[in-house]
Amino acid sequence: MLSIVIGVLYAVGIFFLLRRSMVRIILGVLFLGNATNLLIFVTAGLKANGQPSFLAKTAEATKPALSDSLPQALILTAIVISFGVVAYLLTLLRKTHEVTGESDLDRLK
Amino acid sequence: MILTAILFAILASCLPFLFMKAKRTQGWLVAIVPALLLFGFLSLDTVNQGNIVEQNNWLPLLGLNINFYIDGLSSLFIYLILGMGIFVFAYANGYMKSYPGKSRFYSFLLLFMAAMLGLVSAGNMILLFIFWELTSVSSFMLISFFHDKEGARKAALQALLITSIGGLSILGGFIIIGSIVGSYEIQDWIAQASLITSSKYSTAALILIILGAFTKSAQFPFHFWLPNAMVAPTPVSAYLHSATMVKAGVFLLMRLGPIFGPTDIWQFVLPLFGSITFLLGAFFAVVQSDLKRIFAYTTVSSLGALVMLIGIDTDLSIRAALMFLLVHSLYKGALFMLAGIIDKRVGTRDIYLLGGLRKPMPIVTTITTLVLTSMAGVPPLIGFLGKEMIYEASIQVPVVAPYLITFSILGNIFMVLTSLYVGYMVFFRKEHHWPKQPQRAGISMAFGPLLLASASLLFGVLPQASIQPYLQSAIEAIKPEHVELKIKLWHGFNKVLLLSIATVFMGSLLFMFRRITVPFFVTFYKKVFTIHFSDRFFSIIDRFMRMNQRKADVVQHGYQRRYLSTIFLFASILLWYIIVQTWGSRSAVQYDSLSWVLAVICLIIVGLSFMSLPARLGRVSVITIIGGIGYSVAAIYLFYGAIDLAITQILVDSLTVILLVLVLPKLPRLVAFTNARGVVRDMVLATVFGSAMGIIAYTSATNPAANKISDFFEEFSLSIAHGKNIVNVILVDFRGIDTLGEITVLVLASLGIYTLLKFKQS
Amino acid sequence: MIVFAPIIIPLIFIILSLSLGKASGAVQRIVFMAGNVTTIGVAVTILRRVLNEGYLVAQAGAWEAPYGITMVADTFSGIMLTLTSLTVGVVSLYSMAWREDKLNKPVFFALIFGLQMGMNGAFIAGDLFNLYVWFEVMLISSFVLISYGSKKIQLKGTLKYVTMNLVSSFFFVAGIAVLYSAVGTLNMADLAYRVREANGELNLFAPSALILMGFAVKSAIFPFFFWLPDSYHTPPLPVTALFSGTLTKVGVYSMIRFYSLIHLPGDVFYTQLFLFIASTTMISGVLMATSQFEVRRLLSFHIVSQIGYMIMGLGLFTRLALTGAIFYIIGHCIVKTNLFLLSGIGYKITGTFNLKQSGGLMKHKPFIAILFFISALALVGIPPLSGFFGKFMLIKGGVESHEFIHVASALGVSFLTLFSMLKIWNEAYAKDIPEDSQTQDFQFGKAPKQLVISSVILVVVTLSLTFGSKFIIDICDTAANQLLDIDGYIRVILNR
Amino acid sequence: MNTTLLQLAARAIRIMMLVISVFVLLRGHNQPGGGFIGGLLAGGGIVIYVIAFHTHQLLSKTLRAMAPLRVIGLVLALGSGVLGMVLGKSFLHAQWFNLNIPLLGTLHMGTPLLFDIGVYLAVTGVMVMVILLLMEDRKWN
Repeated sequence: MLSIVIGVLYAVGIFFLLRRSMVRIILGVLFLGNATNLLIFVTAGLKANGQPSFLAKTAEATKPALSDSLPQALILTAIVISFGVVAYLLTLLRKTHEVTGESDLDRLK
Repeated sequence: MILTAILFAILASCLPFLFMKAKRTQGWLVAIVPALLLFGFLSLDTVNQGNIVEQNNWLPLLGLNINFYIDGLSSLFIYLILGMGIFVFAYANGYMKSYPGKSRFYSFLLLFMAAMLGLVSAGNMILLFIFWELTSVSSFMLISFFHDKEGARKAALQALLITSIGGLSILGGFIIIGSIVGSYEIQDWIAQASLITSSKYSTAALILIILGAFTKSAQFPFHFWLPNAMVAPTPVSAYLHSATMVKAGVFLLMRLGPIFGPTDIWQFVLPLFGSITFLLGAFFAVVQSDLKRIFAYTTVSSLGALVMLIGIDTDLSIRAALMFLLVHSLYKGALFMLAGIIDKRVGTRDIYLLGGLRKPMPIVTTITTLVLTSMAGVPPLIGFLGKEMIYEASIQVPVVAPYLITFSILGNIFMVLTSLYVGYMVFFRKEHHWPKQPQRAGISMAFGPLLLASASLLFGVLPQASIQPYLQSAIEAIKPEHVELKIKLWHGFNKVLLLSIATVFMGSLLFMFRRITVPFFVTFYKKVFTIHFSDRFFSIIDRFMRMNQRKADVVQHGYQRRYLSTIFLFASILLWYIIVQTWGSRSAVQYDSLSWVLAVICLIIVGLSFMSLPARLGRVSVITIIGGIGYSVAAIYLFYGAIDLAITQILVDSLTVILLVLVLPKLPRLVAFTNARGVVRDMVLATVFGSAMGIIAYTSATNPAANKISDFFEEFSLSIAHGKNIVNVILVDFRGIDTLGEITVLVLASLGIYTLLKFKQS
Repeated sequence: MIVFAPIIIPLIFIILSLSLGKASGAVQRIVFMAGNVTTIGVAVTILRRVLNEGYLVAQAGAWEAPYGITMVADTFSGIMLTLTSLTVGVVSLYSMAWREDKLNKPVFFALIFGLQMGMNGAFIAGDLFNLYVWFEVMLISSFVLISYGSKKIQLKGTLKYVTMNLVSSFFFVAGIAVLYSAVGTLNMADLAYRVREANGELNLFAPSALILMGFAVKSAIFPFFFWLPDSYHTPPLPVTALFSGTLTKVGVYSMIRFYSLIHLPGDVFYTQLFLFIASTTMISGVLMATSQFEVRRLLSFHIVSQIGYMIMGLGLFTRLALTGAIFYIIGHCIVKTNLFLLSGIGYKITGTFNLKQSGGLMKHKPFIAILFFISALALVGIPPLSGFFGKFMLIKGGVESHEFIHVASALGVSFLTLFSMLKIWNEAYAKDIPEDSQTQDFQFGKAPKQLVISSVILVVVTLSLTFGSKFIIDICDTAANQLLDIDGYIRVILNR
Repeated sequence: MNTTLLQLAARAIRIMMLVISVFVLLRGHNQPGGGFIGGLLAGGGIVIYVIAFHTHQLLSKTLRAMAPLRVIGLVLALGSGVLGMVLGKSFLHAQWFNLNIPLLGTLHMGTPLLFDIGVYLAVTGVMVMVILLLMEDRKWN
């Protein structure tokens, strides 16, 4: 089911990237970012109703129920990185619009 | 030793800059270099002491070594290169006197000489290729010596492009042969000749190499660069375009003769193209009016004769080829120099403007007459010997002899006509239109042609004593098991002599009726040869560039979204290809247990995504949708127990929303630009790609790897890393470097935003 | 331990540059150059040690191999580190004399170090996700650098550059995710180990295709190269020169690194795919280059074309071909950077980048002409200059693998390269300044000495690639051999 | 919206967020939280405060104050790594030691915490800077 969500997110993101309107790019990138993060999360193998990845003092007891912790760390990193990039991209779009006065990408040849 | 000599020659190309002060004698000073080298190489004496092999490792890994191999053939070429070199430098001393940048000229001429020496003495074929390209490059610089003239630039470009097509193709050919033999040494190649010719790739290699030799030696249909290269200063024409560089192709063919000589392709292609070039060159020479172009075309013609002779590949033909090579170098070098003298002294090279130079320039007249006689093949000059041998060799060929003989005779007739006509027009007719009053030529300029002409005479009268041993040892290099051939000026009254006489007679006859014949040939030329190869060459280049311009406009159109569509299109194709390929191999499918909470979240996300699609969308709804999706994704994380992730997602999402709130009002509203068709197309593409990603996600989610490295983290997070929150431990300890990189990204991004917003435009 | 230095040193200098905001310009510059010199020093040290010891491996946080992040330098990394740091150093020297608005600010210096840090990280990363992080460091620096100055044309170019590279990053991450799911590891050596353990059972097509697309956009191969010619000619010239020499090479490096790990013998699909990509990339790049009259754009198209040669080495995947590809990367990086530097010098002198309007350089600046001539011929691969050896090895490798079509396209492309280099030569150097420019009180400008010196340094390096060809090719050969010796790589990192 | 009430609330929120963020940062190693989350929270608090008051002076003052945070953050993170290199086996090699502080008792400290503080500072600095730069650009008023 989550795969469908991922698929939809990718499709919508790409659709946005292919628009001529400048603002859609940022939406597309946000969608793609979410889709990719979900992809990492999903493909790593989900354990339904998984426990948070915290260890009690007796690590052995809770271990089987833990959801995979590494992808979570990866996603965390990825989220923050994409935030930085998105912030930059937003500013770039804003500046481009200011300098060129265009919002139609096709006119920004 | 040989390496030292060639390095010396290369380094010597810096010398002219040292002699810059010696304005009057620069050429003479530079001429010392070839003189020294000639002395050195003469002392090697391959005629009596046999072949010389010198080996220096360079890149044994690639089979590329600085190995030299000097046999009789190389020696002959070396003497030619250096001997002509002396004359040319001496000549240039006078000719180049008044030009600025002549140090550069001498320098490149010396570099060229060094490259040429290397080319003929290289034992490693890749080394030969290196020198081959060096000759092309240095000749490019020499042809475009008058680089501010467009004609010079174009001609140089043409020459370099044509010869470099050939260069690349011989490189290809060499590498193919090299991979058959496992070595690039010419000796190994000759030793393994049968292995090479029996390989199925040898034909391809041979054709490539022949192509290379043809471009360099100006064979039809690549002949046209040579006449155009006449824009070069005359010493260059005399040196490169008569005696040395254009002979490099001939040299290469002679070198490879022992290997490919017996093959059918060799014996078919070379005589065919050689004879065509022979005839066409000679004919084109008749209809030209510029002295240098006339000589250029006769050069083309002679090169054709050489290639034809090499292709016949009998003992006699090789002997003829070598003889003719020598003959041609002597008279053609002299002729170019003389043309240069006339050009300098009278101010034009047009034979229809020149005339009656017999009186004001007696010495030049004498020399030129002598040399032209040699070109016409009249005894006792050496040209006669050359011509005799060509007939002798052509007659002996089985099957195609009649054709070759016809071509040869016709070619030679035109040659005779040209010689007579030029001599008459320039020196002996009465009327003239001189741009300036002719003066006598200086000693420096007359020195070269004089000696060369005397050599023609001397070698013709006494071939046995002067050139026989050198030719003999050169022949042995190509035809190891051949019988000794004597060269005599007079060898009885036979068919060959008859042909010679007939040729001269026919030529003279045509000359007698020059008022009819020459104009006839000119009109004939204009009617028949409407295709000018050279113009065609440039128009092809122009068209090629325009085509590329169009292609560049089509491919690199500047529309970002089409670039992206291309990227996604290819990505989809690749991914779907893989999905289809691996469809059968998936293992048992496990369904993830459904939960209604999850289902609701998923529905929300999908719903929001679709809500965002309409083209016109208020800013508020955009922000709401983005925020909503972000929070829903966070909910999914939470559902699966990834608390840290969920919190971060929520926070980052909130910040993104704040950013959007700040920036969106500054950006234009969302409006539709594309028409319905574009929307449909993009939707299809997006769906195709999205579904591929979905399937991949599904497949890999249901087939997770058995043991993952994250097990380790769960085990040791507390015990060694002292942390219960595994995610955090991974972030700051196990994979701390990632985090370090990540905050660097953040800092750099903030710098970027700073530069974008703070820097005012200049 | 020294393996970390290529990351730590630039980071230290980022910090230094940012904290020296109030210091005088001279101090900032000194720190900038000191940073470059240190980085070069570190890179050379690593290369030397790698040549002696084979591999340099360090585990970040001292966590043993597949679990922590491994930093590993082998000969190929050593070469790339040295190469890029040298290029960055020379371009830095150049940029300080370029004198364009706002160019030599601490922010600019920090960004250069950021770029350096990202590239260095990518070269020594032994972990896929870590590689992604370094890519991002590199990319964000390049984003900012390419938009540096915010001119109109620049912003247009940047937008394309940013969007397409972002998309490629998403591909890359998705690939990593799927790969992790399939193999269960992120460590490259462990990945190779598991691939070999599984003996072909493992199906890595989907992830490697996704990762391929990630790399493909970054290394500008067909049909993913569009961003490059549309953006590279827009930023200030030193930035263009820097990018031209280094950025795409990082993509190529990663590609060679990654596919050598998962490449199994008899893997026809990727061999053919890469060779196809190689030929199409070469041809499409050079064809479009021939028609250009803007020097920087012409040279940008050439970058695309020459990436094709490097990919050809990967496609052939023999020792010889890889050696050739690595040598080609070295030669190309130096020469291409220098051609851009020279076009900048030409701009300072004639005031234009347009070939039609420029000219007269040979007559009036013969020394610059010599520098250009050598570089141009080296790029074309006229022997015995540096481009020749790489090309020769690639063609030889191609012939030995009987890939004649690709050999033919490699040869043809090198002819067209010659053509377009001669075009620059004829237009900018050989011909005189066109009449219509002359009448407008035309005057030759002056190129500051420092610019020329930078270019001379690169020409000297180019020439030393010829004279030291034996030495360099031996190093490249070692690198290629190491690339093929996956078992050795696994052994060193995993102790298995 | 420029009301005293909001400003009052903002003051409180800022202090609260900062305190919470530090708390989240410190407990991050064992429970949800850590440098990122802490940094984001702290950044959020400061941003809200500035939004509430939004005067040019405050804006640029905050910007000036925040800019060095990024650098300090990087220095701390790098420093913890180098510390691992000097004291331990490798770059970023975690070093743990017990601190005896009167009143608080024994504190179990390590370089990862230092690293996390670095992350915290850098994230705070960047977040605030980015948003404030864009705010400044909008020229509210």
